[in-house]
Amino acid sequence: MVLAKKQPVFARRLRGSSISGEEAGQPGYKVKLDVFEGPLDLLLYLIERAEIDIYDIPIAYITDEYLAYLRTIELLDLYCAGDFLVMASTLMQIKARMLLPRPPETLVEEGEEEEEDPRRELVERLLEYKKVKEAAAALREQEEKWSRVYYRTSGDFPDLEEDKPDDPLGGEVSLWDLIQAFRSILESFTPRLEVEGMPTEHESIQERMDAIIARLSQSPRVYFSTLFSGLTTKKSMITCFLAILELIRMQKIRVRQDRLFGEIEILRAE
Amino acid sequence: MGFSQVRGIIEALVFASSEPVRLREIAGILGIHEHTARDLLDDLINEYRQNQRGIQITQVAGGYQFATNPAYADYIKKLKKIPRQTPLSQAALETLAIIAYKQPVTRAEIEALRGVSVDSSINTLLERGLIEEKGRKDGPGRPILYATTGDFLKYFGLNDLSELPPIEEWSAAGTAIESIMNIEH
Amino acid sequence: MGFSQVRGIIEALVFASSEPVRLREIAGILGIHEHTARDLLDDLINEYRQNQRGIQITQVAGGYQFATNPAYADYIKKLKKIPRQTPLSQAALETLAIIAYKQPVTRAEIEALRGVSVDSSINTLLERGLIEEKGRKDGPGRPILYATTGDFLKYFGLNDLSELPPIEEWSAAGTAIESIMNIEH
Repeated sequence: MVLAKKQPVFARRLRGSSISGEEAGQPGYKVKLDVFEGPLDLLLYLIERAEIDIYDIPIAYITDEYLAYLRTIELLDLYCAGDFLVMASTLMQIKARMLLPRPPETLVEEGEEEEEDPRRELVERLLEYKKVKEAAAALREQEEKWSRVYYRTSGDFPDLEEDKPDDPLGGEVSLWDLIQAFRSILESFTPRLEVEGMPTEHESIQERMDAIIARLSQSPRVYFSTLFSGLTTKKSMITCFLAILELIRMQKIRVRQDRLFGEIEILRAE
Repeated sequence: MGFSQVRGIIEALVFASSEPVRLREIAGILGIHEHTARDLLDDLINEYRQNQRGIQITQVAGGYQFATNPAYADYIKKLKKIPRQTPLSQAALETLAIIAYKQPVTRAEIEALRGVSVDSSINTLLERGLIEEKGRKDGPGRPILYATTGDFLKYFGLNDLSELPPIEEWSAAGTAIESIMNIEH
Repeated sequence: MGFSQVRGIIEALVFASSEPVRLREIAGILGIHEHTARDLLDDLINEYRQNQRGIQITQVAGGYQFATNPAYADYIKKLKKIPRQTPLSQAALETLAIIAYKQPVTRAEIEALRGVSVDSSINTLLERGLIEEKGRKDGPGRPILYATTGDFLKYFGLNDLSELPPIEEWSAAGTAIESIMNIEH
């Protein structure tokens, strides 16, 4: 598959993310992920995923997809920079301009410049950002190669670091992929009627994390989707997803996807 | 002073320096021509390349330095006292890529290209010594210009900036930055 | 895993470690017996001793470490940046021990005790200012007498020579001096 080869370039890493707020599971718990590389990154991901021609973006479709992602992020109460909202309004503006009736070609006088495509600026920015990602990928390769080379120790090394796997996502699954997978699970989910007055299970993120770890100690890998089976409320599903994100951040689990859009697997970190 | 002695001195100099040693410095200390020093170094480099040796002399950041053979990295990682470096985050890497290819460049220019605020990645990169402030740009607010350092070259195993992996058409991007900046403001 | 590869890995381990690597650690990482590791190391050490090489593997503080050839110390001093003084080699240390305990002493007397030529150790020690010439001995050839300096006391943190650790055998002297040195660094 053509896109499969490009996938590692879009691999996101959960390094650098951090938890703010009270202890996991407590009210007000928030996960702050610095891994969203920004609105351009999300747009490029969506374009690549849908195999869309970057020079002819179906703006209505991409706007809907973009907003759907933002809603999921919002639902998860993840920290999301204001830049994402600026882009959302830009997309909606372009969409509105695209809907305006274009003057019939016969009315365009010769020599008069054709009206500019409202998407032009956006496409230019996306193309530029694509090159940024290309350059970053090239540097990443170089970094990986040279991380295997040790110079003589003479104080020019930074502090001793704990031994940790370099790439919790296995270089294959991006955070966008995870959110996408979570979205489709949520969409296919029919909430059971919650009887009023019945005590509902309020599992904390910590409890769910323990449950996932316990499950992985029985079988070394499970499908992402099966971690959600048996959950009866939307709230518990969100708790489960946040628990997965937190375990990735803590590098206790790894996420893998054998082929593009295939089933996402969760593995125990070594 | 015999041949093998001069060679030995060069080997000692490359080893003793904490920074990559420049050819000029080696030649100066030994009182020999730079091209003679280069020949001797090339010879030494080749010798270390043979027989699956554990160490090698690499040409990095404009100088020469000893480093381990990457083939043995997995064993070295098992050493108790070994400094480990965390890889850069994707955000920091993207910011660094822009600085590397477009230097000197301002914060606003980087933000225009990445579409997000880059305060924390710039701080990370400054702390790790991979970038530095390089004067100020003429114009409103006289913003700080950022450029890569010698440690940047060492970190990525580059001898100089011309060895950066080629990125298609990015040379023309200077104008693109300008136009994006205009959109932004 | 072939012989030259194991050797290469040992070379890389000794180089990369920030502290002298112990035999046990090397053997553990490679999954070989300590005596096998020792044989391979001895072999490697001998190889570096040949041909006036610039670097060598020395046994210090109960482990193995790379260091420059002391014969080239003058050249190394000319480098702009030296991170820190390389530790004294085992050979230099033993020579220094003999001078410290037997001063004033001639080169021939030291060689008789150590059983090897001590030219390079004496040069290193003179260059580092740890010993000095102290007149000549009466007798045939009137050989130079060597004694320790005030810097020697400072380097080892001694008030005067009477504070030198008591020793029974000469082989113990090197170890005694080495142990004082380790306290210092």
